[in-house]
Amino acid sequence: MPTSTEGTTHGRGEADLDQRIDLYRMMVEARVFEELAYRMFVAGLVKGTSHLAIGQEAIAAAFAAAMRPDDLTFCTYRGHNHTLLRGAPPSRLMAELFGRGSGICGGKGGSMHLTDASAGAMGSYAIVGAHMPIAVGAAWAAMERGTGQTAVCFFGDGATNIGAFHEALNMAAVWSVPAVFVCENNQYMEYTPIRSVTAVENPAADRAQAYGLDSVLVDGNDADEMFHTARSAIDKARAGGGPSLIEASTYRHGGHSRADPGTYRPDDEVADWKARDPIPAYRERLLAAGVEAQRLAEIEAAVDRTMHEAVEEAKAAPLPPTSAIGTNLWADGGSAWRN
Amino acid sequence: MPTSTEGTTHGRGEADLDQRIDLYRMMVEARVFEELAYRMFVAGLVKGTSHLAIGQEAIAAAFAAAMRPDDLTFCTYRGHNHTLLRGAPPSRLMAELFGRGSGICGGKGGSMHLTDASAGAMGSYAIVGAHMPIAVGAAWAAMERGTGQTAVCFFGDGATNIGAFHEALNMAAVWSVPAVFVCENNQYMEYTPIRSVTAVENPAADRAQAYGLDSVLVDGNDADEMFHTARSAIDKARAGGGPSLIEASTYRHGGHSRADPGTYRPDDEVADWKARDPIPAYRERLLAAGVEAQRLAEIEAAVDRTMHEAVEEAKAAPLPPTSAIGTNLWADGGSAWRN
Amino acid sequence: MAELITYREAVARALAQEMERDETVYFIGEDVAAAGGVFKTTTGLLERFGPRRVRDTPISEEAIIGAAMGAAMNGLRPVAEIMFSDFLATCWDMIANQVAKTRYMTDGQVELPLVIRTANGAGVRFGAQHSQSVENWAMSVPGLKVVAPSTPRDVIELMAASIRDPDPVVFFEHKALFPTKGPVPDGELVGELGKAAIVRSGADLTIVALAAMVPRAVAAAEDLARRGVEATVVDLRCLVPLDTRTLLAACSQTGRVFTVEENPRLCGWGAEVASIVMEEAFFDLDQPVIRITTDHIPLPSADCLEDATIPSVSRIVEVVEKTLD
Amino acid sequence: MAELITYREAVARALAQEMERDETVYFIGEDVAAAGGVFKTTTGLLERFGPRRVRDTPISEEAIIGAAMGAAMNGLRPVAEIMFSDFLATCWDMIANQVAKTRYMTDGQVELPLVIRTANGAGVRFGAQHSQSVENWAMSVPGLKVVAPSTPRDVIELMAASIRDPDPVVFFEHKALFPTKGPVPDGELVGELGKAAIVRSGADLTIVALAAMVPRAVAAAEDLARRGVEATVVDLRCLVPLDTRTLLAACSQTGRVFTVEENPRLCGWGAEVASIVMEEAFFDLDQPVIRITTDHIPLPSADCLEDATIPSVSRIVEVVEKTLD
Ligand SMILES: Cc1ncc(C[n+]2csc(CCOP(=O)(O)OP(=O)(O)O)c2C)c(N)n1
Ligand SMILES: Cc1ncc(C[n+]2csc(CCOP(=O)(O)OP(=O)(O)O)c2C)c(N)n1
Ligand SMILES: [Mg+2]
Ligand SMILES: [Mg+2]
Repeated sequence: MPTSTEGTTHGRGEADLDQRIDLYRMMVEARVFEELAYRMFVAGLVKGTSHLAIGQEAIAAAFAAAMRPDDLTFCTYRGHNHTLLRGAPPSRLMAELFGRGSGICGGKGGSMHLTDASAGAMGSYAIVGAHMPIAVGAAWAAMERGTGQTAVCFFGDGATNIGAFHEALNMAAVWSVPAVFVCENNQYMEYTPIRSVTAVENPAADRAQAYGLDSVLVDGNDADEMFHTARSAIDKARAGGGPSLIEASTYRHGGHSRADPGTYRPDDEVADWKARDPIPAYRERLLAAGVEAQRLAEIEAAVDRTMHEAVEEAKAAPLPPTSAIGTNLWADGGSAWRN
Repeated sequence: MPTSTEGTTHGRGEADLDQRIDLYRMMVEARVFEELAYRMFVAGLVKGTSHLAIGQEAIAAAFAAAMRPDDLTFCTYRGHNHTLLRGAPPSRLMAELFGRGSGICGGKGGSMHLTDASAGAMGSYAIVGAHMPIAVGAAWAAMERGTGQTAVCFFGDGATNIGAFHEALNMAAVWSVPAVFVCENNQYMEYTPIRSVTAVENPAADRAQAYGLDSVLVDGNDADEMFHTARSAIDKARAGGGPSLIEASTYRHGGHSRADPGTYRPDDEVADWKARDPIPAYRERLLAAGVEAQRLAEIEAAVDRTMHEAVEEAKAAPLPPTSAIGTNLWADGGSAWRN
Repeated sequence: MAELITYREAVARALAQEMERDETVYFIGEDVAAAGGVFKTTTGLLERFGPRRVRDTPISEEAIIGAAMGAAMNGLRPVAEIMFSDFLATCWDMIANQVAKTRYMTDGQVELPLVIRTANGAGVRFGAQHSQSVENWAMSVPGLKVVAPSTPRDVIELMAASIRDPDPVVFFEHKALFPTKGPVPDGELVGELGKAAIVRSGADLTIVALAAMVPRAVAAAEDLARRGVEATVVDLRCLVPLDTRTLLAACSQTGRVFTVEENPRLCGWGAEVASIVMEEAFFDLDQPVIRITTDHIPLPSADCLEDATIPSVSRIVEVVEKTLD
Repeated sequence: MAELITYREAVARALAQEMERDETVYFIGEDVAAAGGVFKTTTGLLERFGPRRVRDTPISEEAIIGAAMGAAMNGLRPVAEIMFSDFLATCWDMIANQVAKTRYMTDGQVELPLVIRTANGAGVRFGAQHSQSVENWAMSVPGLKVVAPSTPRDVIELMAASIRDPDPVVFFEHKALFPTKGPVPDGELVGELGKAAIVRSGADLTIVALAAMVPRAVAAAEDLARRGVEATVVDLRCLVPLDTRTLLAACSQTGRVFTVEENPRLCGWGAEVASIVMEEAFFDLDQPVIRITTDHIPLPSADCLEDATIPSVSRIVEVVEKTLD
């Protein structure tokens, strides 16, 4: 794996610069969407709970950029950014958080269960680790059907201690399925530091060998490094080279969920990580690479506009009809359990 | 870990020779008991199923010899030998296989659920991997209560691919509990070679690092090596050195269970392993070490007598009364779910 | 013409019929391929359909169900075997929280055409962790269809229907029935989920049964007939969807209803059936619905204890007769 | 004197009372120590009893229950928290196959004094995987005692009884009740498992409820009273052991019985209760037992949908009134 991303991004030429600008745009989209989601939460418009990934955008953006439209994403309750960046319409995502009928899941899923199958976003799973074996299956089907798809599965550091992680990685390796497993190591479970409950220092990378996989540890806040890592793992999977397990170190700027002020984290730790915010750092890098400030400012303005419009649309969206309760349990559209 | 056992047994002096003779006796006890169990099966006296460990006796004998009376054993449905060698009365074990009222579990457990808590044999568990977290808990309680006990947990190669294995080893390591995990790698699950479904060559040893543990791979058919390995792991645990994960390579001479002729195994593989039968090899070694053939012959005869008597006792034992159905679900001795 | 085959053979025949018809049907499980299954229910499938479509898995129940679910999302129609139904507990999250809920949570975006096959029930002295009847676990979770056939023909017809069904089905095969034989016509067989069978008609009372309890209910009915009491026997076959039409009609006609359940007593399928029948046919009943069940205990392994725990023909007859005088 | 405390505070008080009394009581779970629990139900316990007796675990539900079981075998009385009851599915094998069956399988050799605490139920818009009421899962497994309190006082009294009980108890705390307040006397409080409470007495009908459905049943009863209909409300409090004496007496007196259940409809605790009541009080009933339940679907997350899915006060009143005219 690359340690210096400059090395890899140079020599990729102009096209790459456009790609990198696109990466920047995606990170900004995720950031603005989640900042708005948070404000809507405080305003009481988002129901239930919500888990923000502010600070972790480089990972979602890099993979979304590296994936093919028909590739499949599996993520967790902390999945706004993954679902959005695969192409789910922001207004319908926001509407889902609001519990509106126009929500991406008709209001039945909520913040923890965002799914847009048409965009390859195959679901946010709210039970830790459960989606990992599911991603194995999706990749297995791609392999058997020869579709050339890959499945990318995002999970947290805490998920590395649950049984499903172990079962999924072993099966993925034995069957050599085209899957990429990405541990977004943001250093904490809900409120507990991952170090305090894990037998190894790097919860995913230090376990790769247990599945015959390479140990891959990357800076999850460096969009270039993430993109390169993502692309090589996806290319490898698509080429029949089997699964990869990637550990990307990152940090969530806020608490675990809306309920959590995150006070259990040392101030200086938070400050250090905020200083390593992936977005401003990348902006600097692009400017250094010769991108005009003007161009970035336009992108930021456009994203801001889109996302604010999305919020307004969501606000205007109707509630789901009560009749929706009984729909879409079964393929026949209903939910009857008797005749 | 020792590679040459002579090196370790020499210099331990006479006491060691007695210990080794005792090891031999225990292996013979397990072998004779299981050979009789098999015959009783064919005779229709053993009900349900039974999983023999003929060929794997060195592991059970070595650990039973190395354990303290108050140490706790957790094993699988393939647990006749572990339960017997911890000190469970053979007649009541056989009676349990026969489904008799005098059975060690009153006939409620059967071959797959042999338990003799008074001997520290805390159960044979019939769901793969489930007993591993339970062993962690028993060891944790020993640590918290300062009893100096250790918990020894035996499991098969196939169990290394189930989630409970992963969760148990991580927690055991993080909490540094006095537990020893022993993988009896007999090369097969039920009928499937472990290699064909596992991402690493040594299903347990190659995963030790994922839990920050040393990789320990030993010859499970060498009673001296097993004993030394067992003793050091148990001593380490008792001294507060935390858990160990040991992979002992071995082989079952027969099929997985009474239903299985074992035809899926290449004849020469079976022949090779039978040539490495732990018992005759150890007998030779003892003779070479100067033990008189006479002494071993007496031991063999005595064991044979005891086990045949056990069978006769079990045959004579009464069936459990039907009323037993309703007893011992609850601590009050009954099974009422209503008033 | 119809030939006699075993319930065991019917499983392999059903899978072969569907795998032959539809190349997206894949089959995975522990020891199912090379070994043909520990109950020998899938013998010959590997030879016929090859190692890609018939695949041995590690002992990883969560991964087995997860793999089936993910594959169902992406164009396959997987059949996954969980060797013993007791082990459904080791992957219950995948079944009850993931498989069952995903179509609903996504408001219909994700289709999950998959079948989970498992060997259910007692009678073989395997003890408490290998003998449970847990069809009520599946029945209690919205989003799962639940099938439990009692004859070789139903095994084929309902397995075919389950594999073709666009929704997830948990298919309970009964261990004790594997060696039993029944007539099966030649050619492709496809049944329909959610249709109970009237196995026997009698005017005096109705016995509602499932899987291995069906032959016992029939034997009890024949015994009762010799004593001049005529019983209707209903084989539910599916718990979800539940054929309440057939059930209620059969119960109203006789006014005396008994369930015969292998599951432990509390919250079994019989509790649901009894509640429905009493709520919807209350004024047609001459007496309360009486549930004949396994005691509410784990299953003991000793043969004499196991036999005394599960509803037997004689116990069914006794309970029925007690209510008659 | 009695003070008003929340259901949430009652949990910590109950645990503190028992940990103070018995040093073999240990408490483990995810984020329970330093963070005081994600529902803040265990705040202060770490400070008071230290990091050995109050311990944060990895996200390893099987290991959490397994550790509690093994510790219970070896001299501790562990209390293990499973954060949301939905996650019981991730360790269902440990609960249903190991914890529940071991004493019986060993014919009483192994005692398992342990408590599994979990946050159950809906009302907080967490969606299908964080809102289930699964007390019926536990009720259907022989070998588990099942408790689900509805008031702060019951939380303390029944938690103390559960911790002192020599058998495994699954203790369901209801998420929606955490902020609710109730009077609690000073001093040590210990209740008794298996005793239902008559929360309200009325001659016209009986409503049987559990946990968060109890206040709704009471509210419905008060509403009905304003319309001249007097209802008895039974709070079951424990599903195992089940206080059938109190239940049957309360049902026979009025002859009109309704259950109010948060669990999805099929095979809920109400199906068992309805079956028992109809079987044993059949001729005292003026009408069938009517079950008012959550629909048989996964729970939708949108607030308006969730509210319309779970039995509401108005729905209870409606259903009752329909049967009266
Ligand atoms: C099986 C399971 N156990 C516990 C939880 C509760 N829970 C939700 S998120 C979380 C922390 C997960 O931490 P991590 O995997 O690092 O992901 P992050 O939230 O940091 O993105 C926990 C314990 C759950 N959802 N599922
Ligand atoms: C969770 C679970 N899955 C499947 C089984 C069925 N089963 C019983 S033994 C066995 C093979 C276990 O192999 P291994 O762990 O190597 O132990 P061995 O039998 O070789 O001693 C299987 C699959 C089970 N008992 N539990
Ligand atoms: Mg994390
Ligand atoms: Mg093996």
